[in-house]
Amino acid sequence: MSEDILMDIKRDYVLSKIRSGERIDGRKFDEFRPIEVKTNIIEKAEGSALIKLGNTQVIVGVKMQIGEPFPDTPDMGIIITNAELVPLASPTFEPGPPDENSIELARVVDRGIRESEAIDLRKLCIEEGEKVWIIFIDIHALDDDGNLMDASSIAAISALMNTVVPASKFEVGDDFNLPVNDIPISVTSLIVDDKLIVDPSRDEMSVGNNLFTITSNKESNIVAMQKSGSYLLDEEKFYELLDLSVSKAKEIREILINQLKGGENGEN
Amino acid sequence: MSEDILMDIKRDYVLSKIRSGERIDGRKFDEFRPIEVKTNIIEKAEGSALIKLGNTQVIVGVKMQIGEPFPDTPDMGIIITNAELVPLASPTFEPGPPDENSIELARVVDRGIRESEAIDLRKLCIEEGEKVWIIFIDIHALDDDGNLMDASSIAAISALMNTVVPASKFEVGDDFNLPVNDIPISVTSLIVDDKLIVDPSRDEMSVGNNLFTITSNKESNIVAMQKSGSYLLDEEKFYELLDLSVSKAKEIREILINQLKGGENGEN
Amino acid sequence: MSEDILMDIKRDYVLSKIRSGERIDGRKFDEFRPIEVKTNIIEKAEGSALIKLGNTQVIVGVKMQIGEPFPDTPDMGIIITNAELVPLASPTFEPGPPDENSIELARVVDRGIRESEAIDLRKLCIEEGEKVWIIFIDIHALDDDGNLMDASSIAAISALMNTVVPASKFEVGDDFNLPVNDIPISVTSLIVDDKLIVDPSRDEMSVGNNLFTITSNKESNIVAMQKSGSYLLDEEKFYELLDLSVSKAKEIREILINQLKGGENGEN
Amino acid sequence: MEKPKLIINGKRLDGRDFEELRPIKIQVDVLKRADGSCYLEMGKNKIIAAVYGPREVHPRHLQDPSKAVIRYRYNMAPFSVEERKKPGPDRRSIEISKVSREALEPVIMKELFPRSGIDVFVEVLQADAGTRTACLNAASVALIDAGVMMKGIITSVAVAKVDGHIVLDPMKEEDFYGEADLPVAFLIRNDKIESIALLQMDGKMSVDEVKEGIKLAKKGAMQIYKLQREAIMKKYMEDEEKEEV
Amino acid sequence: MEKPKLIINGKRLDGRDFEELRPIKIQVDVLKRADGSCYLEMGKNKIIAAVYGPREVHPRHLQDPSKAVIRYRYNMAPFSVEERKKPGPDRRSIEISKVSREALEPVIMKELFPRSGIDVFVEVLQADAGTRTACLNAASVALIDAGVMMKGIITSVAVAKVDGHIVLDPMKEEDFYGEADLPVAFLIRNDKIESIALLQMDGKMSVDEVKEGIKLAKKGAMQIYKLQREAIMKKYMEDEEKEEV
Amino acid sequence: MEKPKLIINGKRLDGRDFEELRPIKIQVDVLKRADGSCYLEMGKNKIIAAVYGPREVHPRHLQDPSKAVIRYRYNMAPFSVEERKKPGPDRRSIEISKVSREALEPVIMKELFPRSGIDVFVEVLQADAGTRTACLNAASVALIDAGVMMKGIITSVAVAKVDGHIVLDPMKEEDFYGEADLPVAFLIRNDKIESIALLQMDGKMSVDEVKEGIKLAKKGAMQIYKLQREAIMKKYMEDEEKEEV
Repeated sequence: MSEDILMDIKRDYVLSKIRSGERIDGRKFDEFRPIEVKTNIIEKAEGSALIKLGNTQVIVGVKMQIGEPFPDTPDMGIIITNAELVPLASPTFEPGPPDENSIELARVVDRGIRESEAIDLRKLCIEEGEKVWIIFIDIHALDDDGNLMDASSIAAISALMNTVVPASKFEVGDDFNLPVNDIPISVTSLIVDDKLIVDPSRDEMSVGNNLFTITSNKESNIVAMQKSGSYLLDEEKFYELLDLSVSKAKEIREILINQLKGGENGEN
Repeated sequence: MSEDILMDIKRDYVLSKIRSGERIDGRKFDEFRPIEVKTNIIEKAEGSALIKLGNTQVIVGVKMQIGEPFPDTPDMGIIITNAELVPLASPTFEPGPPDENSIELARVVDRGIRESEAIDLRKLCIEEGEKVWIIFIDIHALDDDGNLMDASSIAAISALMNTVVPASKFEVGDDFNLPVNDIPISVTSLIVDDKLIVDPSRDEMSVGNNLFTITSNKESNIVAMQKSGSYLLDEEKFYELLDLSVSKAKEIREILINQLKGGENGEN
Repeated sequence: MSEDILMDIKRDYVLSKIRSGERIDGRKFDEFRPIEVKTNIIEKAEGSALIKLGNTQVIVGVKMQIGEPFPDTPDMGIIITNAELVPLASPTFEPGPPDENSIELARVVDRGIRESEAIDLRKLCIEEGEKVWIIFIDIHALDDDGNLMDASSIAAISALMNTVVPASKFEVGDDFNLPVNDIPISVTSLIVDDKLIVDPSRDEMSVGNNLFTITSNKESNIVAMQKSGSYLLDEEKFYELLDLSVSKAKEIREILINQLKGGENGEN
Repeated sequence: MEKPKLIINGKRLDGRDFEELRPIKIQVDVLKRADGSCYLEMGKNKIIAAVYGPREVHPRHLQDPSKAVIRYRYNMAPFSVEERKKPGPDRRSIEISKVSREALEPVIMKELFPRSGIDVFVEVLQADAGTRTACLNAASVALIDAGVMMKGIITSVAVAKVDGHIVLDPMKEEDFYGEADLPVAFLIRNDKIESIALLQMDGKMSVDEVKEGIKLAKKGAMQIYKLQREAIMKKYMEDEEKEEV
Repeated sequence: MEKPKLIINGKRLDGRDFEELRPIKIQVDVLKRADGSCYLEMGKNKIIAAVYGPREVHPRHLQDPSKAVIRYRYNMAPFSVEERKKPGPDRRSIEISKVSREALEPVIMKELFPRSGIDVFVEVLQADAGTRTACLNAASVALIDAGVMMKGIITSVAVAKVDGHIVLDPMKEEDFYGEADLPVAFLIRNDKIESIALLQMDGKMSVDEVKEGIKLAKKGAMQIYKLQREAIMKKYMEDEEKEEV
Repeated sequence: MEKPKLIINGKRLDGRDFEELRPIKIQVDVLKRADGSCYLEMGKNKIIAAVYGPREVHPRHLQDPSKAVIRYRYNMAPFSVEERKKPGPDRRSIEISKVSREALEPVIMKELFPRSGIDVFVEVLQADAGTRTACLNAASVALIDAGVMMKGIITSVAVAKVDGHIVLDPMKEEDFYGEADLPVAFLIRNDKIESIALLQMDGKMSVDEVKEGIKLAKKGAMQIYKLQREAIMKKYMEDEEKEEV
């Protein structure tokens, strides 16, 4: 009971702040939390990245295996994206098979990578119709302080950009860097009344789950969108979201590229 | 609570009617509800049929795939029958894996088809020991107003009789009609005191689940039987059931053949 | 409620006995219940044994199949050990997939057999990297009157010692006896205060689940150990357990060898 | 698999214009046991939707003391697609069920039915691109048939980018080979589109193309909305006639 | 696989006459933990049955305030058949469990034990055709051993049509190659068969052959019934003796 | 696979002495949402542990009116091992979770928190032999970070028999090719090892070698214990500093 009351107070506080044009952590409405990316932290994975988006932490590991292609794309590699919302990451996550939230998370991240054609899947064909590379992208949430979606997207593409295809281990040629052609960036906003709040924190989400994710590629084309949450969205507000998301994505892509350049020199 | 009382009243009404020799919908004890069959309603399936048995509706789709034969029958095709009691079809069905009722339904329908040797499985061998046709018979309940068993049996054999084996698609010869040699018909009766009520409706089943299914083939041989429900059955009553079921099956088989002939001219 | 009180009374009785140096069934602290083994009781299995350890009964069946070896041991057969704590065996067992207790049971029995190298797995290679024998050891509890662990271990090795590899049936040569080189014996003790009680009965386990299993081979080497239960164990007490378990294992091994010799003449 | 040309002489492979819907057929009240139901065809898609409730929720700890709990189950029959689908929910169905439920939840007047449950079950009997939108259209009609109070009607349609053109209501080939797919659902009230209830997209489109797509979807939705209304009216009139007799 | 001749010189492959049962062995009270138990062999079938209850039912919402809830679990040990069976229930076991439970439910005096549960667990240690009938015979004895009040005893046996003949208690080859299999269970009260508690059939038989089969099954059931009684009496007498000592 | 020589010139493959631990790194309070947390590296093992609770237990029938219910979940990330691991618990993780929980249960003062639950979740981000011991070390620190009252601290390490030698804290090659592996956990109170909380072993060792192993493990545990303490102290001092500001 007292917990419910606390929740109510928190929600009222967040709401009143937003209505007066402020966020509880002092950010501007269109401001992301600080982003910190570390790559190659899991030596046993072919690629990996740990991202901190404020206090939200996600780790993504990429494993490469050889398998059969799908019959309708015999000359293309395969991407399999999976997300585990392990109970370590939040008091509300329960052990068990993936629920609708982790499935949605994995599928939206997957679509961003797939539809931006970030990975050149044709270069992952070893023998047409017989053998192709399978990319397992495993999203592992560590600390859910809000906006796991964008954190996971950034971690996934960062891990992919640092993935080495272990061809020599499987005796199918020399190792090579996974061919990554694009950096899709998802931008998730919380809709509160008629306000758009990017990169919502967990506390901010106490006002509701009205989320919208728009992923765009380096040419500012939209590659994936997802309305998530039980709410109705005004058409004009959606157009605002489109413009906002594309411009924020550009900014985040710059930050990410800079971080990854910095990271090349060492683990940290 | 009030629902329970309603159920009690309904049960008493059904019972008193039956005891006075009548059924609540005016049918005779040995009278089926009207049967209406539409075939080939699912173009993507190799065969399909929608049946209405009164208000009960079931759709059956047949899909054909190529696979390995069982080691002990290397020259025979394979029948796999599955029933989904999806929650759309009844307020009492729950989402989830098949329960004992849907398993029993699928297995009794399967036995009727299998034991009557309705399908000439030897003609479904492509390469002995290597490749045979697998027939997937998927029973999909749409509206359970009682006696899903007989509705499913009729839908299954109707779909099979209209199945075209897609040999050309799999590049193993020309398409051909699935070789169907028999029309097994199941007749399910409700046992109420010493009365036998064929094709019970859902309302009639409020008096209990004392069901018995007897499936016979075109030569009036018995090919499958199933006592279903927690009750004791008198031996003489069982013999009555045998005769009743065989004679009703003949009648239903005629109706079905006529309907399917009519249906050949078009979808409806 | 009254059941809880009964349990309390039983526990107090067991405890007071043990504290005065006695056991409720009159055994000495280091005394096993009578062991009775029957082998080859399941003709359809390649090997089998039913053990009675007091009132505890376990049956183990061994089935042999041909399959692919693990990539890292291409010239070795495979052992797969599984335990089913079926609800028939105890009022506390529930139907369903294996829980942590049956998994622990299977894994500790498996380790005893595997680590003692009781089975010469290299002799179970049919074709390196392609075909090896897989040994399925299925532990089926029948009556859990305490210490299923040791009963299962004894039943498993007894069944293996009587297993005939059905090579002729699979057309890979002549049948031969499974090559068994050792007889690992597990000894499970209940720790009560500072006392060690071997082969605890179910009633004795009412004082708690503080168990320790030590498995040793014919050369009195330790091959597997498992602390099981929520308790803290004194280091010196552990050393006592080591010595006790090794000496009891020798004794049980002798009994078992004698029983199996006797059993060679017939089923009983 | 070579990508075929999808637009030939300004027409789509099935002869449609860019802004043309596939043929739609809607029938209300097709099931006896359900409280509301609808059968809907949209091109080769064949959909059946049932609504149960408001009814009691079991077990009790799933009840919400302040409003009805909505469930939405999108399910494909094993025979609905080219290659037989294993029965039971897969990851795709679970995601579709989630976003569809979230489209209906803000429209259903849940507060009127505290502690109760409203279940929407939709079966895809045959699938040919756009099933999630066709299902929502059927579900929406079934909800009205069940007498569930709503703030309006949900109408859903997809647009796609195909060989560089924005087209309405893509069928299978366009979905598979096209550049982008954008399913959207609208809340319509007083014959007017009020807001967006579902929106997803995958593929590649410029911001302007997305905006163009939404405008086109609105046109399509208004046509579908008329058919939904007609189907409901037809049933209502039949009921009236029966009562008069 | 060529079908072998199953009847040679008027005898069956294992030397039995048409109306002859396989050897049967019944032992009562073979388990300590269970409230009642029975070990039964019927030919090569080896069955063990345990009964627990009447006992409390958890969780509580599964209780029935007016009578005991009966569970019946038929389970095959992985090593009970030629090719190792994956542990856990398959579709066949689930169906057998259902019809077996439905055979026992009307015989157990459930009304005497409201809110409680009676669990019948049967393990097939070795299978050789007719396991469901052997299991019911064992279960029935275990129920009596547990002191569960019943209206009579359930006795079960199958008949088969084999090379044109109706035979009693088919073994594996007859089950596999025969024309039909008809397992049936009877309620026996006061040494008389009263009614049918289970009946299934698959294969091909004329109506008259079915009737002939039932008559034959009744003969077989009466013999099994005697052995069930004997086994129970034997245990009862042993208990008496012990008490006298 | 040929077994390689594991001891060369009295040194182990990674250059360690027999009684030398791998490098250890411990960080406390690394997660915001959890009540307590710890990140730990032990050689190439990378572990993160979180503690939630004492908190309410759902559903209610899982509560214990006399004490807290402890859960322990050991889980490996799919990318933590050479070949991708399928997500979800396997038999090995279930056994490790059980013995680890049983190591902590007698140490946590459960009686102080009746009806509540204390959850310990440990994720293996990278595995390289000895994960269960590394996880327990991390879990123990996370419990202290969460302020859960304990009778002492749990410290865990494995010893192994490798090419005839008893060595401390085996890494992957030693675990795979060595003769025996003996993970053990101790309760340490007042800077003294008090008792054994976890002990497992597989392989082949004489009784004397086991005893030698335990002594060696104790030495290793005392070193790890110091690092655990340091990490906790460091965090405590940082908190103090913050408060002073």
